[in-house]
Amino acid sequence: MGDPRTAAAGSGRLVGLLAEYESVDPLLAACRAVRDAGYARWDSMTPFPVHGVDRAMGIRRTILPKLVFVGGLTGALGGLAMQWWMNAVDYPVVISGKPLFSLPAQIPIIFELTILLSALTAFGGMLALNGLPRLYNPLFRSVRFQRVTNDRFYVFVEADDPRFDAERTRKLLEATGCVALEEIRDVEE
Amino acid sequence: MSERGSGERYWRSLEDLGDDPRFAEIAAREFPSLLPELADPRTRRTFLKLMGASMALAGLTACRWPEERILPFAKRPEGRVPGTPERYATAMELGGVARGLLVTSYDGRPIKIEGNPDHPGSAGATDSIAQAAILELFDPDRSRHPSQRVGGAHERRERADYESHIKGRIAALAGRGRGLAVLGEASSSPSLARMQGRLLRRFPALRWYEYEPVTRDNERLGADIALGAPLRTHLDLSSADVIVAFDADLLTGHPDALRHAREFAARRRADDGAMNRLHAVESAFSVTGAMADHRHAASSAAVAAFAGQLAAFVLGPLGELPRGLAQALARTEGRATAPFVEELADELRAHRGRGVVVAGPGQPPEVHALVHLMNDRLGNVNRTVHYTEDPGPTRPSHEAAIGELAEAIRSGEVETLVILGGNPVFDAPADVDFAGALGRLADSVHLSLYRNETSNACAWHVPRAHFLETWGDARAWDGTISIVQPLIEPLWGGVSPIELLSLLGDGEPAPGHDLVRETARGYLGRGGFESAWASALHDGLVEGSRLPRLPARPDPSRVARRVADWWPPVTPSETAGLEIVFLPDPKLHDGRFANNGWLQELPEPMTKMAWDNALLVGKATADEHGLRSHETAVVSVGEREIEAPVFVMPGQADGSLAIWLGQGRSVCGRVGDGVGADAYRLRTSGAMHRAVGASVRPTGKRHELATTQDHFAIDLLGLEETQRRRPELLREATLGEYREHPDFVRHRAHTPELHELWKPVEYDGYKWGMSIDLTACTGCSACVVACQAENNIPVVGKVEVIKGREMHWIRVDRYFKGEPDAPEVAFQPVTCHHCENAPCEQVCPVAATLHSEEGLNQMVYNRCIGTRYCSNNCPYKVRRFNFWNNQKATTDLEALRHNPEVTVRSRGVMEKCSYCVQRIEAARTLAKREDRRIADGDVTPACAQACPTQAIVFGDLNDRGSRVARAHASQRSYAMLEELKVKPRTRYLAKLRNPATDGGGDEHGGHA
Amino acid sequence: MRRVTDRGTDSTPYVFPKWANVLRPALALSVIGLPLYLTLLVTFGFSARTLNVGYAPEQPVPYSHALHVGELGMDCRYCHSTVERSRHAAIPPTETCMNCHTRIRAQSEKLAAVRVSAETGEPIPWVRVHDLPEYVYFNHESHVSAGVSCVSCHGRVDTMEVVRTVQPLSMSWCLDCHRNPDPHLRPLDRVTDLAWEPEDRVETGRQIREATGVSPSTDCWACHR
Amino acid sequence: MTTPPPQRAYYQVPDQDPSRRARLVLGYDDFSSVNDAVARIVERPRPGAGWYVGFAVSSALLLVLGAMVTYLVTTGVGVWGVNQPSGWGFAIINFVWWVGIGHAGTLISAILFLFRQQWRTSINRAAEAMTIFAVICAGVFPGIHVGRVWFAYWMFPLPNQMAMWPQFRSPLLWDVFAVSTYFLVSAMFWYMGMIPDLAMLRDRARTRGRQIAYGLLSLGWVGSSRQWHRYEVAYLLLAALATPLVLSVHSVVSFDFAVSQLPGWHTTILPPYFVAGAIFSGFAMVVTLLVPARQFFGLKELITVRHLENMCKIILATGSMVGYSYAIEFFISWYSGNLTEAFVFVNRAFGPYSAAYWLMVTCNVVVPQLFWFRICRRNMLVMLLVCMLVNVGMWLERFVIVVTSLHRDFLPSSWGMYYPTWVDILTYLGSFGLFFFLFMLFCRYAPFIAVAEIKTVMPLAHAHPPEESHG
Repeated sequence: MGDPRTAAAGSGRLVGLLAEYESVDPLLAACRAVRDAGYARWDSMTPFPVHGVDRAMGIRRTILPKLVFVGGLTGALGGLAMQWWMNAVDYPVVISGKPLFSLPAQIPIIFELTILLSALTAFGGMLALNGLPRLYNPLFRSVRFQRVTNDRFYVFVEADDPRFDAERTRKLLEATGCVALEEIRDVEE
Repeated sequence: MSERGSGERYWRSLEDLGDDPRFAEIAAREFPSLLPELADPRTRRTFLKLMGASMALAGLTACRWPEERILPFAKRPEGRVPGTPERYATAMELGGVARGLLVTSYDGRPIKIEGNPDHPGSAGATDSIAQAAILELFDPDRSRHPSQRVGGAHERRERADYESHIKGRIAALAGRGRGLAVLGEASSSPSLARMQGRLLRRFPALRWYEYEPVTRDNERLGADIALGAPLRTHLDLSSADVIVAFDADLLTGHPDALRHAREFAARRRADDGAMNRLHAVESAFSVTGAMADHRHAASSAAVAAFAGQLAAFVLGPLGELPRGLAQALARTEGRATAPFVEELADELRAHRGRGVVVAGPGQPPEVHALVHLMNDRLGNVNRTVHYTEDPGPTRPSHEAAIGELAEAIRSGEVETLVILGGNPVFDAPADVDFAGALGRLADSVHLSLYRNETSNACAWHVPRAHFLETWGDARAWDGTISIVQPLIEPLWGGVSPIELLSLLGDGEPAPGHDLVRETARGYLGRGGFESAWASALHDGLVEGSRLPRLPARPDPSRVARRVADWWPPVTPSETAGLEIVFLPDPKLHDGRFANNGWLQELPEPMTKMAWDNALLVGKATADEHGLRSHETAVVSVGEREIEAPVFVMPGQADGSLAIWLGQGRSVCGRVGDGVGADAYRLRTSGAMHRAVGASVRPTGKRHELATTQDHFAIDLLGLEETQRRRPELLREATLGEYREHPDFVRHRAHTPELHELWKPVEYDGYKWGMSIDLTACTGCSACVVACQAENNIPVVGKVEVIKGREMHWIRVDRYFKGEPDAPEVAFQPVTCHHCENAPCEQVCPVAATLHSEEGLNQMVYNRCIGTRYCSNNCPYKVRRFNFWNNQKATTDLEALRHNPEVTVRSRGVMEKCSYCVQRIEAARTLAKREDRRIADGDVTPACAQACPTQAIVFGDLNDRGSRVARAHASQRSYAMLEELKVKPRTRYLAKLRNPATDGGGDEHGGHA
Repeated sequence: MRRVTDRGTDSTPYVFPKWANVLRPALALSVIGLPLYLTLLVTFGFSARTLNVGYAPEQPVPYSHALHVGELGMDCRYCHSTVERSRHAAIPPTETCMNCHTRIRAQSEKLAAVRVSAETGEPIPWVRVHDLPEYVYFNHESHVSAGVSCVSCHGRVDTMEVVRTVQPLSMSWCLDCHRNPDPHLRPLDRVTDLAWEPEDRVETGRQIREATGVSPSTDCWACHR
Repeated sequence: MTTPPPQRAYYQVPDQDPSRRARLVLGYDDFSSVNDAVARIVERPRPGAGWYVGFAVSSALLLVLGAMVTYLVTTGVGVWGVNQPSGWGFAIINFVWWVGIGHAGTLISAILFLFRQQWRTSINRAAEAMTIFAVICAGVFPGIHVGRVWFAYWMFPLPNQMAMWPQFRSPLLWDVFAVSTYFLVSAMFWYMGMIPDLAMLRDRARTRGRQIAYGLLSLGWVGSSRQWHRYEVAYLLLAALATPLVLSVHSVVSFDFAVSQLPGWHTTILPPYFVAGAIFSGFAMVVTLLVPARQFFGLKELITVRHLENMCKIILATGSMVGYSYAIEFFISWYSGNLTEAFVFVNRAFGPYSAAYWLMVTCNVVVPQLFWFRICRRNMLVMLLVCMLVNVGMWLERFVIVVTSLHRDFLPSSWGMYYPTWVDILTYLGSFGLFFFLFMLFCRYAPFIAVAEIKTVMPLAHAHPPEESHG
């Protein structure tokens, strides 16, 4: 196991401390520790969604479902209105001697539009809330961090967290039994 | 719908031609681009000519005959308004008989032919051949210039060349004109007769021959035997209760067929509870046979025999049977007399003076003689049968004439031959070898519309003017004279026969107009000639020019003598072999219309076959000789043989083959070349109508025939289902059943109770509808061609028809019933039903087809994207899709025939019957101008207008008094596939039959 | 138990430049904007208003409607005589011009083409200005007789030196009037009076419509067949 | 094959007791080895010769498709065998067939995901990809089958100078909306699932090109728990939305027929019957693709026999449903007393196209019965054979439905026959080109297996009995 006090990646402004863990258990422990220490601007990075990490970090439920509901509703009402206006109001024509507007015939498209807009909201919403795409991220400058998609787990405490203090935070993280600790620095302008 | 760009391009090019912008305006819609054609100077000239003509008629600029006036039809407003069609009365002569026509001209372009309502022959109706004449006029394959044979090939010449040549010949001729001969077609033209007379006076030694391949000479000869003169027989079916036809296709295959059909149908609607009864004894299945209440299939020879037997049974009891005849007819060679003949005789005697016996042109003179005798003794003469003089009573028979001419040529008596029309090299009797004879002739001139087989064999070819391009005159079957007036200047500088004769006679060509007027002075009388001439042009006929009816009594002893010598006819047997009957092509007549796409593609009424002719064989005979439909066979008579595709035709008499003459042209044009088999090669003089001792052997070679309907040729499963559905789709009953159950139509099919799921749309303006009377429909298919002409429907060709891509907006379904050897036939015209709940509409994703306020099922070509879903969902399958750009082959010249009131459809769009909405709109404009509603009869769709029996009625259903409303109210009225609740606006009137053996509603409508 | 199978660890990663993050808003914008843009493009780019209006080709004869109609006060129907009886408001034959110009301006340069045409009988190749697609059936008679003025479609021709298209002549434009004809209806004697302007178009139109019972059809087959 | 999987198993994992179930992931003891297994496919400097051959063939076929479409559009629909009465032919048959195939992917992903069927994890990625490519192939046909392709955009509600709108009662229009929605949703679902794995490829990438490419595609994913949280919610929502969608799409496709009034089309059974058939053919296609794929790419440990066996069971089930539908159709056509309807079915079985009908029944109903036997469910060859036959059968089913109903409908006078032309056939083959062209590229450049998800079902992924002090 290498020396925790690794050289910082880059020499720019310090953006935060990155602690590396080998498995799920220490990660969860670390999360609880950081959470209990009352940090707000921090996160943990894992190769896959780790069961229980949400509770360990105290992440609140996302509002995404509500957005999707609104999206779906828009789709449904929009679809209904569109068909009604186009076929029964703007240019009404007699088709097969049927009523200008009858719901049964409109349902399929209403349904499809509902799904479509919900899905778009879900996808778009996820990206938006997650701030993606975010091609540049100081973390990418860390060689070690490349294993985040492989087999390592990380906790990252941002420097601009009000409680952040290079020394105390470092101690806190070291205490969580990380296999490595690294200062993440931004590129210098 | 060519896009704007090409429209623009088109514009400039037409302007270059320097034409009347108004004309261009109309024409703009017609053809996408002129540029390619314009590269060709000849076409360019054509157009200048055309425009010239258009402006001539528009009275705008100088024209060919300034002093000549063409008077619009009386019903049209005087004075020309561009963009509004005018109609002119004229006539078309075919086989020496005139059809009275009314031609619609649009800014100088004739675009549509209708029957002349005032004409006794047509009474406003037409047959498919007359309808298709427009196509012929604008056919790009027509001969475009004179030519002279140099060595083997023909070289182009100018008009002056042949004129000077002819002048030269005339000068060179000995004073009496020895060595000069003229071969003419059958013609009843007074002017032609006059020119002929003049010519004969100038050259007494001149020989005049008349030849017509489809000849009715047997009628003349028969009359000659019986009546002592070749009188012409006229039938008055309107007063006939019983009609007996021996191989006689009265309803389509007769010069007076239109009148026959009209009078016949008028007696079958049974509104008064009475119907006439038609018996047909025939070898090949004809339309008349299909309409018959009793049809007996018998070989042509057996038909003759039956005629003889009938004579015996009819005349015997009347004590009118001459001894010689009695003895003769007794010699039936052990042939048992069919029981129906006896019944027939009784029926005829029971209807003395109200019956008609008639024999067809294919029957020998003796049979005709017997028929005359029967009609006379039954008291039918002067009631249902009338006699008049026949034009040209003294001429020899056509068959004899052509033979003599060939002889005269061989013997060198004829040095110069002028052939006026016709195509003897192709259609002369095979044994005459006319081609060979013509080959020996150094000097021969052939006047014809197309460069055909004969043209190539002649020294000179002269383009003939189409009857819509030239002046002339002709007599209808009843003798009424019609003036043939041109609607357009000759496109290719052609001349008419009388003009050529004037050149021949006077050495100077006189304009046809003068010649015809000159003749007219003869029959129009001196007094007030101009006004008489004017009204003759107006009405399209000369009042009171009908041939006078002649009293005539047959001479029984002469008849007896002749019949005795001839009797009994040789019927097919092991020894005699098969019999083959030569029939005129129902569409191409004698073959002269072979290059007419409309006629070629028209499904023949009985076989539903387009684009071919075939050896028609009965089922039994086919099985016996191993013949199969869609395979070829070799027929041989003596040493002559031809190979032709076989079509197994239900109802064709056993032992008797039939084949249509006129197909198999070799020098014809892009359309007609190499289509079908040439039956003339089997036909010899002495056997012009039927040959005996024919043998046939299958080759096993596949030859796909373009049949648009496949009954009796599909798997048993489909066949049975067809038979199950037929009574529901095409409802019929005997007169007895009808009397018993006037509401029988409702019991022919089980229609569930139909409920409204929503509030139905109300139609409180006009409410267009159509009614088709299946009792009246003869299946003649004139409506199909009429629709094609009116609505710019393209011709797609044989291959596409086989694929099932024919474009006709109206089709005539033909259903067989009963046994293949003795089937009953019924016809059912089907076109867009304009359903109020149209199933096609709801499936169209772009609303390209939808309903109008007047309940028309509108098809909007320019909105259509071509999903073909509507066609799938149409239960009547009346929608037609443009699988290709069907206009691609249409030259700009052909495009001139297009009806400018109807969009020419592009590739990839659906199209269908529109109830001729352009005619509705025209009537609407007129009504608005006169500030009134559209009255009943103001709108007549093309199909209804052409229909000889007026089976199709169209009008406003909201107008209780309209004919269509009354028809829909009739007890016979029913909707096809009613159970689908599509609420069709087109309904049918059930078919009635009047069989002698009528149980009278034996079963309760025969639930299907 | 560490098996370093991951070849990533000993390599320097590629890091996108910081500005790459601008991509996000850009992406969002285009995702929403592109379809919108395309729709608008089709809607207005292909509209007849864009394509047709203002088309004013040069004519073989510099005929000025402004002069003849505007100043001399000739009636439209003097030349376009068939407008009330036919689908077409026919362009006049050369004779019509010569009716006057045999005497007036008989030698004018501008009229050379007309004189040639009158002598040779070759028509003057006018260029068409108001061009409808082949599948559109417009009927002048029924419009003029219903009280729709020339000006509704052709504009103030009496002020034009060179005739040009002033209306889109598109289907939707036709429909506007067919659905609500009132603003375009006027007394029949005012149809060719291009300058005529009632105090209240709609009201006048309404009265005329109610009087004459004009009810334009919006059926497809009213114009397409 | 670099690392031979060590033979160590995890008996301590509660839900992975081998005595009850085969394991979903064999042999791999840690995460990185899974990475290796999957990334190896992508990172190989050059794939095996097999890939090149396959790619060449499919590219060639793709060119054929291009040629055929060009010929069609420039010449007219006449180049096909369609006519009156058969206005529809191969184009619609192929469309329905491809759409049907395009169902398994989303179904495997979405429905199995909702039902927490963990065995989906190692096959869902490939299945989804297949879905999307199949839908692309399907989308080609309705596009080109219209007479005037250049106006096909009129089916979308765009404001235009005609003031015309689409006609929303038309099932064809429903189709347009359904299929395009289905395509978009499936595509989003697929791509979203790939983001973490693309990030994995990014982090392993050696060359600059790959680093940038995968960097862009992975949108800067860092796998932070807050991202994972929203990601999982979104994924769940998409799954929940895709599930009814997948069922609706083929129902709507079936409306094209059911809503018309043709005998043989106009039946209420069509929607469920179509959906069953779609899943049926979809799974068959997945198996057809995976069996060789796991062979070539050495994924036997990730795509285990158990996965395939489960799919065979589904095929057996849906196949039987389809068979049941065939039977019921016949029964109802007789029971309804509607003779026209009855005839259509008799005609299907004994008419001119009876061969197609009986071949269909054999392939779709008889052959799948083999899957009752365990040996067949576990034998790759049998599996492959059966599934291929199933796809043949399902194509024939669409042929039978489309053609036999059209060629003999109400009026015997207008009955006809439908024969495909060479253009029809080449266009159909061409669509395979398109499909495999895309699939080959996918195999070569995309994570063939959902690595991140695999990891979640690996024992390592789970916290040991927690020493949680406070909640």
